[in-house]
Amino acid sequence: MKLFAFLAVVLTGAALIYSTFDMPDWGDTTSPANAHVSPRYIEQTLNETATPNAVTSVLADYRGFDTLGETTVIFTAAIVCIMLLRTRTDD
Amino acid sequence: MIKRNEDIIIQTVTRLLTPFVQLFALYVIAHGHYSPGGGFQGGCILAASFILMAVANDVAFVKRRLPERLTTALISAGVLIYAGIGLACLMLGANFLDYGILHRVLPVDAVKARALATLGVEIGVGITVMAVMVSIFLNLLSAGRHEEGAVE
Amino acid sequence: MDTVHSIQPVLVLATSLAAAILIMVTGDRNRNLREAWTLVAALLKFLIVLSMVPAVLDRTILECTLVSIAPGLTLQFRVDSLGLFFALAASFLWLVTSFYSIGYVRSQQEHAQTRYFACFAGAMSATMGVAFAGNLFTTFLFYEIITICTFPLVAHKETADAMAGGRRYLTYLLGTSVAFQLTAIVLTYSFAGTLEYADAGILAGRAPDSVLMVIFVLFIAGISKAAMMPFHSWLPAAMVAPTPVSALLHAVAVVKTGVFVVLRVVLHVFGVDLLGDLGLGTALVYFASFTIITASVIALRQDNLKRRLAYSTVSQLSYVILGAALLTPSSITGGIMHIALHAFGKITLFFAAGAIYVAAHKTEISQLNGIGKQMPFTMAAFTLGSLSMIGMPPLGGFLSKWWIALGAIEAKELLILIVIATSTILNAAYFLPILYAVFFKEPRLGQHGSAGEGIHEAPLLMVVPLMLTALGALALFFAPSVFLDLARGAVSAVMGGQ
Amino acid sequence: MTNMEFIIGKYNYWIYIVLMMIGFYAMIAKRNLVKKIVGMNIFQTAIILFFVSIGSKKGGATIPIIRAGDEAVNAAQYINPLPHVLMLTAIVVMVSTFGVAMALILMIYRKYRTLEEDEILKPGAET
Amino acid sequence: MTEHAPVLIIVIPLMAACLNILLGLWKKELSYPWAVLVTAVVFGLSLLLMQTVLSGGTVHYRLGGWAPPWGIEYVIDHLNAFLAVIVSFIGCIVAVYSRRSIEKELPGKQVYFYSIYLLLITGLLGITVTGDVFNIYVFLEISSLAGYALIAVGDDRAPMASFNYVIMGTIGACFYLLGVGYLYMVTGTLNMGDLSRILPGLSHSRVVYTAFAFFMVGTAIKMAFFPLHIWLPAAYTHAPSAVSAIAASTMTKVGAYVMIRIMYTVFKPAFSLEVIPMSAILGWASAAAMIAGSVLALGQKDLKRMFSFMLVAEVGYIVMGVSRGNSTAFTGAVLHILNDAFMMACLFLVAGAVRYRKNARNITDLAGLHQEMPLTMLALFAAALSMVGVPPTAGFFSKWYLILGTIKAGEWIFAAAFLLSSLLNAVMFYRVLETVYYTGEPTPKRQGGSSAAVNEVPLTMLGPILVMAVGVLVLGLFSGRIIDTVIRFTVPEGF
Repeated sequence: MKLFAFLAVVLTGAALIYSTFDMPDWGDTTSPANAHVSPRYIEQTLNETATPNAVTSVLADYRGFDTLGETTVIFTAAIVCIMLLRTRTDD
Repeated sequence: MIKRNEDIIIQTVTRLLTPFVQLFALYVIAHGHYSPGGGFQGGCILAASFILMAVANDVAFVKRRLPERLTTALISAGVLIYAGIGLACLMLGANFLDYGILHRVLPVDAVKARALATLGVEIGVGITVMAVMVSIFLNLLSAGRHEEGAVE
Repeated sequence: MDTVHSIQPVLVLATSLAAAILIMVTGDRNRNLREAWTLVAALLKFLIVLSMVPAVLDRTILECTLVSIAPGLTLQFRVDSLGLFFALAASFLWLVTSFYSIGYVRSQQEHAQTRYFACFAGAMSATMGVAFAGNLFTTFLFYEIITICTFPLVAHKETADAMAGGRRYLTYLLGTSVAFQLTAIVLTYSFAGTLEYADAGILAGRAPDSVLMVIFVLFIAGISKAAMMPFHSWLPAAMVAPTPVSALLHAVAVVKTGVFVVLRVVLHVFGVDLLGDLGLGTALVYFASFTIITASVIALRQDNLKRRLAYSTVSQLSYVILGAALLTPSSITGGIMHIALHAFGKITLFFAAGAIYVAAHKTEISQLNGIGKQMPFTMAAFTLGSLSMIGMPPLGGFLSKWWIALGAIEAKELLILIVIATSTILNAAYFLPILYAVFFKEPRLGQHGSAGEGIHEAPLLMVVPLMLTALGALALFFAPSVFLDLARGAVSAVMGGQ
Repeated sequence: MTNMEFIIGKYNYWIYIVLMMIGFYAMIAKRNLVKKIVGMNIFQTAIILFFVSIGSKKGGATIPIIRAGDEAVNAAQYINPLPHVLMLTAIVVMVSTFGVAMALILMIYRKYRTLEEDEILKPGAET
Repeated sequence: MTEHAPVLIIVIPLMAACLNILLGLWKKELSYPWAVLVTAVVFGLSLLLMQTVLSGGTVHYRLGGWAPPWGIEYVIDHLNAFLAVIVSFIGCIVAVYSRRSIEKELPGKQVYFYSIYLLLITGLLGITVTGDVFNIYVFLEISSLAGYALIAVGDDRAPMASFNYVIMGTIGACFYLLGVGYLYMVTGTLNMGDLSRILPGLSHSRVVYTAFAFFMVGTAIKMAFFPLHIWLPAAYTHAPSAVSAIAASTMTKVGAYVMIRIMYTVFKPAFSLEVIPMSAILGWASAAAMIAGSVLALGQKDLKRMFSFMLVAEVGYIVMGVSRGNSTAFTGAVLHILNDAFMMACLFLVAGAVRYRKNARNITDLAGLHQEMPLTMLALFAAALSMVGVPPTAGFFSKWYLILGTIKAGEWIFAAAFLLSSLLNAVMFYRVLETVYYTGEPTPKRQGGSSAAVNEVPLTMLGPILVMAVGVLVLGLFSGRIIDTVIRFTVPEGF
């Protein structure tokens, strides 16, 4: 088991390091991640959502459905905990 | 986990602290538009205040203020608020979660309507997160028995 | 040769399918009604099949496409001479067997009779399906259904060895068909692009020779119902079944389905010319001859009557394949004819074996001394049957052997003549002793009380059918008319009229 | 560019890779259920670090909250908000998974009175 | 309403789950009819969606009205709609089934059970309809969390099985998330369409390779693809019967769907099959899965455990078909997703029925059950025939296409693997059916006996079982039509 785990870890790590060589440097302003989609959020958030905080506007508006899903996730977690742990079934 | 030792200092400090914690939590929820914050952060802080109560006093103390049925109801209420706002947009003829359309029912223009709806959503999220955190904490703490004492 | 759309084939299937359902519905509550269903269905089926004869005789083909499930996979019936030939023999013998098995089952107080008759009808329905199938998919479908329907019949007794026999039965038939036949069909489709039978064959020039050989071998190995060695051992094992089952299913339905499908493959999938070019025919010829001889030799050593009959079936089946594999008109005619002629002969023998078992509870040949005196009719029929097996004129069996021999000469395969001669001698060697013992040996005393006490003919419901089939075997020699015409029709269709 | 610069320029990745491997190993190799959970958290934290570091921008970029009344917002002045949003979601998922896992651990403890995988599987391991 | 169907099939079960909690605070008994009602409505909506797709082609739905790639977009083509219909149908049927078995296995927890059940449906449907890679992750987690919980409430071993599932599932989800991150880093977008537009230009970036690898491993874990299936047998064996049925028949299929999407929509066949030799890798792995799954299943005594191992083999079938890279095999794979959903549901429902009535889990306990539960055993028989691949049951036709596809690809060895695994299935089911029909107390000699001791499961359980069994038989005859109307359009271009 330990050996298997070690191999899996080494393999994954190798893949990660191998891929890192093609990654943009840290804080690269012009990397695709920062250049393609996100600028609109920053530049338009005031005009489109009247919300200066771009994180909030993206969270609740642009990608609001993700947030709904994420609320559902935590809702699920709560119900799961109740179902799994509640020993008293009255009420 | 929790011993029943009445430590007067801790309990007093907690009692003094709790309102401010909760006030700050509400601020974080409400002010998410203009500063870091929002439903999750605020909700967690709010939950923290209750958890603080539970730690300082005992589970019953919290359950007196936040009955289990209420927690359970709040958990789903928050999600319902969120989805409800989305559904309202759908009813008004726009796509799901397309807040802009809400300006028909709100006394503001489409863009401001988005901001307001965002606030509403954050509140819903806040409620759910708070209730969930408290509920999970209490359940884990007392292994689902919602009484004192460690796991049997 | 024109094609007519007709639902008769569907009706043929429907009759016995309906019978199966009605039988299950009726159940044990009203046994006479239940048996009535069987008989009515059998009669109806036979009549419908008969009604198709004239049309088919003047070269029309009755077609009926039920559903087209997916490209290549259509459920389609196509009644040509060959199919009708098989259907005619099978449906007539079912009619006879129905009477017989009613008598047998009732006198034996068999359990689970409802299941028995229902499965019987289901198997017959599926057999008709194979007979009328218009493409390989339909054939495969009903081929499998036969296997599944007959399993409960083979394992009917539910004793340990019955289950063992059934297990081997299922393993061989299902295993080989899924492993080899299905592969062969898939390959055929992926190369020929169709699965429909055609008189000229569908594979000619569609694939490299090596692949064609592979496909052919897969087919021959996959159709283990034909009981070619080494895939024969399920047949003796299946003899644990009640005798009527052995009679119908292992002299007619199942095994004949096997050889019938082989004929289909040889004539309508590959086509005579293609096989000739590939030289696969010759290979198959020697393969079949091997089975013929070996099986006969093994049959010599069997003391259990039914097992001996089983091995004789194994060897006789290969006659059909032999006839087809010689690829000459008369040999193919002989092969096809052998389906019917052997069926009549062999079913008589099985009936007789069953009658002996019912009347005297004897299964071993060594116990049969002198029984001819107590059961004259049965034994007379038995004699006719075995003579026909040996191929002695004036009995049906002679005809097919004659034609196959002719074919062998046409094909310049003189070795085959020797094979036929040897096997005839062997047949004689394992049948005549029985007859001798039965009629001329004195019964061993003390083995069954004093001689002949308490042994008399089996119930009428059993004796009449076996007389009937025996006479049939006799009659077919003098008047093979319908069958012969159908066989000739089939041959001329594939050989291009002669 | 020289190796040194290369390594420095990507040091955020190196850190997250190391963290992730630690967590991953703990998840698979540790036999104690709680340690597995701890490994799980490290693992997920590493991913969060990775995502957030994608969105960072050098050169005085600040949190993506538009200062009041500056027109013509320049995206280069603000950090990329999207990864942060995604990670808010991921954090919540992480918390939920953690909660569920903890609940399971409690159930297991109730049944077996231990959290060592070997001891749990000892009485009649899965056949 | 029609144009909102895509989002409604997600939101309705979601809100229904919340309302169910509130209902539960008031009246516990309501939760079962509520769940059935909601799943039925969802099924209707997904049919509507399918209808829209068939008539009008691909449906796009912008959540929040934001244009992609800035907002989240739902893109429903034939494949999504197909999956959605399958998932919602099975969900509805199993919901009907679950009543008695849950009453028996989880007394007093129905309210929470049905909420989580609805959330599971929500998650699965959410995965099937969305067109945004991160959104998939979110709903993947919803369904996984629900799955963990539903499995954990099974028998005594369930919590441990579920815990292992949590660990494996989290690794899978995290790998998937990492893949998303890598793609986002080099493309800057999360929208599938946008990604598929940008990626071909990057087909030589190591980051993209690694991302692809992570996606594959992640989905492979989620769909229990050999050799990453280790969590599955224990989990599905110890889960409650209804849960095993829904999970076995839908969750793995949705995983397969995600794999298809990643391989052929986000990345193009040109990349997945040519730049990376995925065809060979997945092909051999699937062959191993088929054989290993069937062989391992041979050795099992526990009925559900045996079925679980067969499921592993079936997943191998699907991946094999997906990765052959020709339309025939792909058609077979998609068809098999449907057929296998029905077969597995049928098998596990039967297992659940046996457990409900006889409190039995082992194959030997089935002895002679054909007298007591004739219809249930007939259903088992039908499913068995289909698993073996005997025409005209559904299983035959998908196998037909799969085998044809492997031959078309010239890979005889894989075709052989199919046949071998079919034979092993035959052996296995022969064992089971022989126990059912030929052992135990012999059929009573007295006339009219065999129909005396019939003691079937309640109608709410028997109905679903029969629906599935009939489905297995009928789908076969309609597979041609299904292929022509739906599956034909799911084949990715470039095949």
